[in-house]
Amino acid sequence: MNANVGIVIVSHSPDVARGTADMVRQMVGDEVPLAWCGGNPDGGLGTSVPDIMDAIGRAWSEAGVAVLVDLGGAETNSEMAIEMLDDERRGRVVLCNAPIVEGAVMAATEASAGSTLDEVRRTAEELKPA
Amino acid sequence: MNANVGIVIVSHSPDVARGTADMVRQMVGDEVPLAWCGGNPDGGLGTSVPDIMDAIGRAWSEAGVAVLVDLGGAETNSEMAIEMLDDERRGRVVLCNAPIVEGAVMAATEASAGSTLDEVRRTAEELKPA
Amino acid sequence: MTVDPTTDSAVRERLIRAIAERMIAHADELTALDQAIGDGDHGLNMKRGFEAVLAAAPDLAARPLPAALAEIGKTLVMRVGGASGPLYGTLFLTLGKTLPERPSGDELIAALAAAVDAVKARGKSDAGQKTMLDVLVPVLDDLRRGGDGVPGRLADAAHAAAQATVPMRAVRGRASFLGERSIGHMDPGARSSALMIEAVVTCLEERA
Amino acid sequence: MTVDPTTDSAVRERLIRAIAERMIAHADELTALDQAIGDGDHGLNMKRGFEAVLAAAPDLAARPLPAALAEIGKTLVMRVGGASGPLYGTLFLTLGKTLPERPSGDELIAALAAAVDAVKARGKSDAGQKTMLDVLVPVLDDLRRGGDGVPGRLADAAHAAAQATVPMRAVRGRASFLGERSIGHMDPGARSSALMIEAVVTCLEERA
Ligand SMILES: Nc1ncnc2c1ncn2[C@@H]1O[C@H](COP(=O)(O)OP(=O)(O)O)[C@@H](O)[C@H]1O
Ligand SMILES: Nc1ncnc2c1ncn2[C@@H]1O[C@H](COP(=O)(O)OP(=O)(O)O)[C@@H](O)[C@H]1O
Ligand SMILES: [Mg+2]
Ligand SMILES: [Mg+2]
Ligand SMILES: [Mg+2]
Ligand SMILES: [Mg+2]
Repeated sequence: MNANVGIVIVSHSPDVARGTADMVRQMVGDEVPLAWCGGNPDGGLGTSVPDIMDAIGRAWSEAGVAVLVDLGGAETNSEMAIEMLDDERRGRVVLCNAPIVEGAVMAATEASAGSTLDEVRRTAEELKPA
Repeated sequence: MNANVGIVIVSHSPDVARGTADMVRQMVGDEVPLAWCGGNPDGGLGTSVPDIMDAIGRAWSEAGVAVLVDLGGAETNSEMAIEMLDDERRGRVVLCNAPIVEGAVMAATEASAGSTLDEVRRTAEELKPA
Repeated sequence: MTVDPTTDSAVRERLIRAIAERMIAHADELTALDQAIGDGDHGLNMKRGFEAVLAAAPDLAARPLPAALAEIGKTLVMRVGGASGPLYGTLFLTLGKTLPERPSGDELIAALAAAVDAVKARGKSDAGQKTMLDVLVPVLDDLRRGGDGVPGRLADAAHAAAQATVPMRAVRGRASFLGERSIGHMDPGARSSALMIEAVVTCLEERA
Repeated sequence: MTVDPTTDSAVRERLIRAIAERMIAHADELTALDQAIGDGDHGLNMKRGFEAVLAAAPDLAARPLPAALAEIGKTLVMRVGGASGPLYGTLFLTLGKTLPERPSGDELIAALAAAVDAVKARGKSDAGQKTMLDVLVPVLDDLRRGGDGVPGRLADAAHAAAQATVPMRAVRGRASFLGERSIGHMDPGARSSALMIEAVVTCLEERA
């Protein structure tokens, strides 16, 4: 069991999500539970609530999960997905207000140091829009 | 000839660059010259100066080109690529200090309105790290 | 012939089909609106969601009205794929959670008000921002005012409200990227809301 | 036997090969250092760049020293693929642009100083930030001081300088993501710089 905070990457584009995960993996190796999803339920650009719920499950950590998203719809769908989680998990998932690629790298680097969910979120959000 | 500012997307990951370009295309259609590159000269994660120069050529517009990058190495390589352009083109390419995905969408949307290179850059940089 | 969807599953099924078919029939138009100020997928998104609703229409209609509404909401959340999915999904989910099985007029209004509030919370948005709320909020207000011509009057109010989004500047959703340039186009979500309201009203009136 | 690379193409070729082979031989070590505080590709990057240099060694050596250095710089810029590419590339390009064909000692120092300044400008960085500059800057200072033991002494100075990056906190490049946690590891670019300097010194001394 990995006690580090998990990272979930949610993009409108499956390519962006996969590539971002590759970059994160190269930097932090397997120290951080990591999952990604992207694309609407038909595979086009968009996001999918069940896919997001599933990715959160795959990156699950008792220390919590930080979710990185790209544009508005990904945020709204991720918030919905988080609310639909079990009561017990819901409170341990946070959405980061940070750019997806740069935020994921920052968040994962922070998570790999064993930081708390709140620290991970704050580190990612240092990059948030001015 | 398209008179709108061109957009170049330079990521360590070819997947991120391609997916970002897909998102931009879906939002602005063909109104904006657009090119992407990603990966080191062997195709692994990284960036490549000749690929960046090539992408700038493909997205070339007399109105100039705005370049979006992800992490430090992509920035350094893009600056190098810009310096290696012809004297005549060099002054019309700017690197945006903005997150790659969100910045590219913002920059392209601004460019599609026929804005100047400087306006495009400023719009993308509204998202820059606080 | 009854027109009470709270007691009659056939009426419920007609209503569900009317809404779903309206969305599907107008998919191209909604997509075109979204191409102008968004990413050009609102029609596709609504079609995807409501095709799933349509496929389940008999099953949905077999349930009591609140459960049917909640299930529609869940289907939209799961299937739409755009920001409109959780927004419309939340609207229906909240209606389902709030409506009693045989609501009074006041209870109906209270449930709609709760549902519109839930959409605001979900979208961190409110009327005036060039979204579906610019239809939902004024139509709810009109319903509250009551008097003659309800429900028929509401369809006209909805279309007028959608029309009124044209000069607005978007500050929420994808259209917000356009800033000033979002002005001059109808919001696609406002249009889909107006169509949805019209479908409900027409269906209930036809049988009245 | 001459040891003057400015006049003798065979010396130039030995020198080019010595640098390239040293980088290639230490690729795994450099990658391991970059795994600790970066993205684990510095060895691969240097290997890619210097394999291209090695393949062109006879051609490169056939040119006058400034042209050879500029061409090495261009090859690194084009082939390395990481931040170190334009940084080392700029170092060699600037040496090539600044060195006369038969430089005096002072001209050599001036060219090195110009090259190190160009690296600083390229990286928007300076000594003290846990990068290759933490080797390049003190070694240049040591060379400037002159006196006994140059060039041999410079290799030791370079390794000591690389060692001194261990307690530093990175504020440039990928390692800067790690903040405090970059402390306690040698910077990979500092290590590759020290190895490069050692290769040059050893090659020149061997033949002296
Ligand atoms: N934050 C929000 N609050 C309310 N409505 C919103 C919000 N974001 C988007 N919308 C509505 O959703 C519509 C767009 O839906 P759609 O195109 O399906 O999703 P997406 O924007 O993810 O592509 C908009 O026209 C607007 O009416
Ligand atoms: N801005 C900079 N200024 C000076 N040196 C830098 C800078 N950025 C990175 N470096 C050097 O480059 C080395 C990393 O090179 P490399 O791993 O090949 O590239 P990347 O960081 O793109 O993966 C670092 O160890 C550091 O010495
Ligand atoms: Mg849309
Ligand atoms: Mg969309
Ligand atoms: Mg590296
Ligand atoms: Mg790298």
